[in-house]
Amino acid sequence: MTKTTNARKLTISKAMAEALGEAMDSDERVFLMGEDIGKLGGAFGNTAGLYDRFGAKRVRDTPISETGFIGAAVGAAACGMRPVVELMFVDFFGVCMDAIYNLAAKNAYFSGGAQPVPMVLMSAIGGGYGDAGQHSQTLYGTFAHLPGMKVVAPSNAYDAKGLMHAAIKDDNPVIYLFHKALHGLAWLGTTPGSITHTPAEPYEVPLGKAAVLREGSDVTIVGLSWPVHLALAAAEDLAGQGVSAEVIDLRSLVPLDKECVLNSVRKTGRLVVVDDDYQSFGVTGEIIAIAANEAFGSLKAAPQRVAHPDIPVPFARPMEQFALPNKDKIVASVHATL
Amino acid sequence: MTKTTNARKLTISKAMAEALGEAMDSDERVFLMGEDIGKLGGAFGNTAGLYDRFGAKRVRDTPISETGFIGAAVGAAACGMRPVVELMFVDFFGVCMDAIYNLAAKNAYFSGGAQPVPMVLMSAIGGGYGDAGQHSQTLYGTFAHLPGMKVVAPSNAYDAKGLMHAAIKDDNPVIYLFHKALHGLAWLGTTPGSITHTPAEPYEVPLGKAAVLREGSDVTIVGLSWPVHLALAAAEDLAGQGVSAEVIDLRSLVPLDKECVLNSVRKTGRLVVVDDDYQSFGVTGEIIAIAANEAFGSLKAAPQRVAHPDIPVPFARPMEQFALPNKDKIVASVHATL
Amino acid sequence: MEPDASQQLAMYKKMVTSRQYEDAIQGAYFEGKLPNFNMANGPIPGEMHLSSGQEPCAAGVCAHLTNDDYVSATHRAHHIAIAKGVDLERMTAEIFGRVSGLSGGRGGHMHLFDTNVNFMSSGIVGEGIAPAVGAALSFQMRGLPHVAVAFIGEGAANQGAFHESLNLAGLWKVPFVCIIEDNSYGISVDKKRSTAVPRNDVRAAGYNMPGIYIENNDPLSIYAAAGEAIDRARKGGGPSLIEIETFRLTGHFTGDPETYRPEGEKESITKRDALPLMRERMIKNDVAAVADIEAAEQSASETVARAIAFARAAPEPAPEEALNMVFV
Amino acid sequence: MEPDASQQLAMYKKMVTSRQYEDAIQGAYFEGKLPNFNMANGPIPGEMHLSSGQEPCAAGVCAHLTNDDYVSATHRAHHIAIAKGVDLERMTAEIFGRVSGLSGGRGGHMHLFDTNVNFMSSGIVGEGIAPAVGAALSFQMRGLPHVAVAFIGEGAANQGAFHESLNLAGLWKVPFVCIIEDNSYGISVDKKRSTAVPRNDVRAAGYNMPGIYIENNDPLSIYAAAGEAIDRARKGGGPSLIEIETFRLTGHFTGDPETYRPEGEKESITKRDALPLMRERMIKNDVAAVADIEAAEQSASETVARAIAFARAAPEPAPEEALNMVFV
Ligand SMILES: Cc1ncc(C[n+]2csc(CCOP(=O)(O)OP(=O)(O)O)c2C)c(N)n1
Ligand SMILES: Cc1ncc(C[n+]2csc(CCOP(=O)(O)OP(=O)(O)O)c2C)c(N)n1
Ligand SMILES: [Mg+2]
Ligand SMILES: [Mg+2]
Repeated sequence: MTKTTNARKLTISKAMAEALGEAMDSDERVFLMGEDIGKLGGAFGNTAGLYDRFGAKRVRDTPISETGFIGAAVGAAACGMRPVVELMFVDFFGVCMDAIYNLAAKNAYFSGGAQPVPMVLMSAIGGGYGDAGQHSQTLYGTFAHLPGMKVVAPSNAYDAKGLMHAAIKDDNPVIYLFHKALHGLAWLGTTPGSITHTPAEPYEVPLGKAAVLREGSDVTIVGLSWPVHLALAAAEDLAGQGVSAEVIDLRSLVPLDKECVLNSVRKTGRLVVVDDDYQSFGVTGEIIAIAANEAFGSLKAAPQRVAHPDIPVPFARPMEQFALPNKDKIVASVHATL
Repeated sequence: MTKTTNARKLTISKAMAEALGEAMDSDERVFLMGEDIGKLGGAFGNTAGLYDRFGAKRVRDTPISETGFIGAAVGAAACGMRPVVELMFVDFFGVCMDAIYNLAAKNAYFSGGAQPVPMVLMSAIGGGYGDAGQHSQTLYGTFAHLPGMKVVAPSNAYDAKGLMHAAIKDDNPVIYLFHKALHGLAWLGTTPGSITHTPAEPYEVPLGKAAVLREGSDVTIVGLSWPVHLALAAAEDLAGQGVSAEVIDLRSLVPLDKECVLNSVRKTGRLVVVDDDYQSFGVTGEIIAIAANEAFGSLKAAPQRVAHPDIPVPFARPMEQFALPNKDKIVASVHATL
Repeated sequence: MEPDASQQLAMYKKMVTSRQYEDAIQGAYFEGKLPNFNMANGPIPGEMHLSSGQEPCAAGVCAHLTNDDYVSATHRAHHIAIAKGVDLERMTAEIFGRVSGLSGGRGGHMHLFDTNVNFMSSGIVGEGIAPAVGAALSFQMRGLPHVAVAFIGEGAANQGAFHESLNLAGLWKVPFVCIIEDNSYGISVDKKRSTAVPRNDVRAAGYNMPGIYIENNDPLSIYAAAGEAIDRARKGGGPSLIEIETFRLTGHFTGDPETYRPEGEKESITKRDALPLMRERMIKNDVAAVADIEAAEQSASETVARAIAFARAAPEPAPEEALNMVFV
Repeated sequence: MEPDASQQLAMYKKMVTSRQYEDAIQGAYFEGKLPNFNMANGPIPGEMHLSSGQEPCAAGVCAHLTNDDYVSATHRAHHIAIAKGVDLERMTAEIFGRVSGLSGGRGGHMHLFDTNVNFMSSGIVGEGIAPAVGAALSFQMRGLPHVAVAFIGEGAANQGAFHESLNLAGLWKVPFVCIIEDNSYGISVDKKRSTAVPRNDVRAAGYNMPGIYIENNDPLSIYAAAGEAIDRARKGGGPSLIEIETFRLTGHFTGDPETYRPEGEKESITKRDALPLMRERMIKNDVAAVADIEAAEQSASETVARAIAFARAAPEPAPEEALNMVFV
């Protein structure tokens, strides 16, 4: 991540739209489908301006038929196109999961590699603004668990643009998850750290390479998407307490940059995993298991995790805030490793 | 598990049908829906004989409309019924996951407990007989990750019957997963250990209590469903090599009997988790993370796992067998902990 | 089936309560959210979908329902909840995320459940249809004379769940009615760009049930058509599909700038607002005296004010309460 | 649109190849699985769904397609694959799980992909419809004169995916044809107990497309109706839905005891088998000489024998090959 200070700062939303526009400019096969992505520019602004630039044929509003249009994307991809589709909220995956995990994700395998499925499915994740249990989930663990799709979740605009380009270029289906708390829309509020310098030219951030956002020697804090900003804030607090925390942004779950995590754990001997997904059978378990299995000898203390408890995302503010990961929980978890 | 030797041995399939029949006899509110569960008795025999006994109204064949009939079960449950529905293969969850995870699993929460959803969703899991990537998955990790449903997977007929009774009595949605390799149908072949003594009377096996199938002192092997039979076979081999393995059958993932696992790990200091689901972000990771987090001081070696690799289930026999967990992989993993 | 004078006044009262309620919620919703609109702030966080303009659909249909009849509603549920008789104080407390809310604040505006009147709503488009069919099935199996009604938007008629549920209903001939509130938009996408046919009533033929289209958002025609369909369902005559032309007088969500609307549309649909039209007609046709109408309006605003006051006075839930009721 | 003599013979040849193929596969499938039928054993493990009886649907439709046209098929795909021109040797090797199979043995009988002829199949009911609509969309967007055809069973017409896909096709007027092979069963459940209406062609009206029902499994009527629909689609006239009455002469899967069939049904549908009927008719109407027919039959059995021999001779894949092609 090259981040110069005085520069072209974009929100993730704008960075995504920019990448989409560039990709459509340079490759006729790229087109977009989704609900309200046309005139409206997408519920989250990801296609803002693209309808006017590329027209209704390449920026297609769809009916509320997720199985239909995601399945259609697979067929279009099989016939030479490179569709990017938007599933408005990831919480809606339940109405179209077959088209995602059994169709898009497996056709390459079922065809012995003869029929790749170059498509991107972008979707909004996360809560924190009171949208309750069917509009606030992250669910990336669910996609990452099932084979055949890459799963990325950028934490800032620079990555968002570069990962989008890489996702579109990839010949495999990529689930691209953008977090509402980072998206840069006024009506959602935005974590300032997500608004970063973003070059005006197309570039790629490779899928499957984690980033060390902050170096440290006492403990490794691992996360992706919104939680890495909480981890950075916690690291700042910890520094004041004399604890040196290394913060890793996984950037993608599939492929997973195991080596980056293991190298850090081998150095620090302590691990805290932070997640905004449900705790059990998900991301935190996997990262801890990898560390326990492959860096057992380096671990100086029990690895800890901070994740959403195994409850639906509650609506009322006190309950939702109680459930979300936050800086203090991370700091406390780090202390538990010391 | 009371298992006497000379006794009423049933297959899991027969044990399920028996439990369903008993439940329907004693509770008018219990009724069944699913594809081919009527005259045919279910693709896997789980409703054999029930159509003749209870008629087409209480043993309802459905169209191939999983979202429709699972959603309908939720509404029926809200209006005083206790439906048991069959999703023929768990692999089909993608066409109806919204009705499962966003509707059935969350209505109790969304109603503050006022509208429980007493329903059972039974579904076939597992491969090993060449049915390929859309008919051989287990996917229990996916259900267990998402809040609001209990998830059980019996390894033998005794448990199958008792867990079915407990599931039907439970006021929450229960995902009841039966493994094809254990089911006792001639056309699928059956692991003999799954055919056990099964009392002729109704009884319950509580949801959320693991079973120690074999006591041991050197290593803990944890699994559920079909893999526990592999674990038992491995333990037998290991005994011949002077290694004493404890084998735990989780029986349910939600609720999860953490204490049973932790007690064993605290005793043996070594852990191998065996699973027939995809490896990453699933069951093996969770169990290892729990042990690493809560029994760190007791662990003498890196915990190991044996699971399905992160690939679709391949069709051809050599490739499918390569991917499946087996006794030798477990033995090797145990050796890696010694 | 014509509503008599008292029924018309009762419908009008439901409608006016609903409209005043939406206005009050809108006011409360914007508290703390302006000048820079941020959904996370104020006494009511999250999205808010108001039903202003669509009241006739709810009032005309629910006039035929008892507490035992089952209703599933959508993300845009307030008018339906009010017409169905959901406890307005607890519903409002829920929308404000308070402990006395219907679910103690766990669900919020998109997840309203009142088991006393067999009402549910949800935030996933099309998700409520199958549960209503299942409720109808349970009535049929138990020989009860109740019916189940699913309210959806015209956008939801393109979801697979719609198709599967209507086929089940038609196949099993359960006492079920599907009401499509055709406000011509799914968020920003108008029906022409989402639906292959101009009217969804034609789809009923694919499910072996009558399909009716009602133009003009007219409470009396809605009352009549729904009455017939519900009656038929109650008597074992099977399900029906009714699509109603209605108007969403506000944005998809509160705060929606509605830039996608064609010029003049807002004005033209506002002129067709059923509330003043019904009021006028009742007066003109001597269905109700002005005094009665004003009394109804007065009572509506008291009801609404009480509900809002109840919600505001209710305490917030304890944070750890979040952990309860995942399982019962 | 009448098929001329050579077209009829060509169709017959496809049909007879398909039938002989299914017979050969059935023979191979039972190897090692008897006397106690166990799916895991033998040279072809897993489920097997044969298409015997349904050949006219595939032959009549695919007669109008080129390699560029896209076809998606179901779990019961062999007749369609053969009619579409899928490489039969590699397909058979796939079914036997061999390294020279279409996917190197990864997919098996339910997952047949031949990109040379734009063919796919899948094991989830209704899953192939949307991809065909998407293929059609890509043809439309790129101005290509190709069409996409989804074959499904009558049982699949009750899946949500059917509804969503057909609405998309009708809305976007893409060059798409949906063929429903109505063999009157979804496994053991007959159409009367799964579908609210007797015929799915009536559902086309809900998607703004023509709906055609063809009785009697007749190759010539299928050829004619499909020809018209495909032609219209190719010329930009939009999609169509065609349902065909056909007969599944075997079990749902090979080994199915078919206890759910009413008495006498098997005999009566066997009498209506299109293969001998077409043969007779061609002879009676002087469409083809007996010698030509016999030559076609002979050539069919050679083709089938070659395919089976190719598969048996092909090596099994290396176990670790399982790890490749998850990502490309
Ligand atoms: C399955 C699903 N897809 C998309 C959405 C996002 N969404 C919420 S409301 C809505 C529009 C619904 O339109 P309609 O059914 O006509 O109801 P209306 O909003 O007009 O009342 C959409 C697309 C959703 N909640 N669920
Ligand atoms: C979504 C889904 N549900 C259920 C099944 C199991 N299943 C496989 S084939 C079949 C019957 C299909 O009937 P139909 O569509 O009429 O096709 P046919 O078998 O008659 O060719 C069923 C229920 C499945 N594969 N996918
Ligand atoms: Mg609408
Ligand atoms: Mg059929």
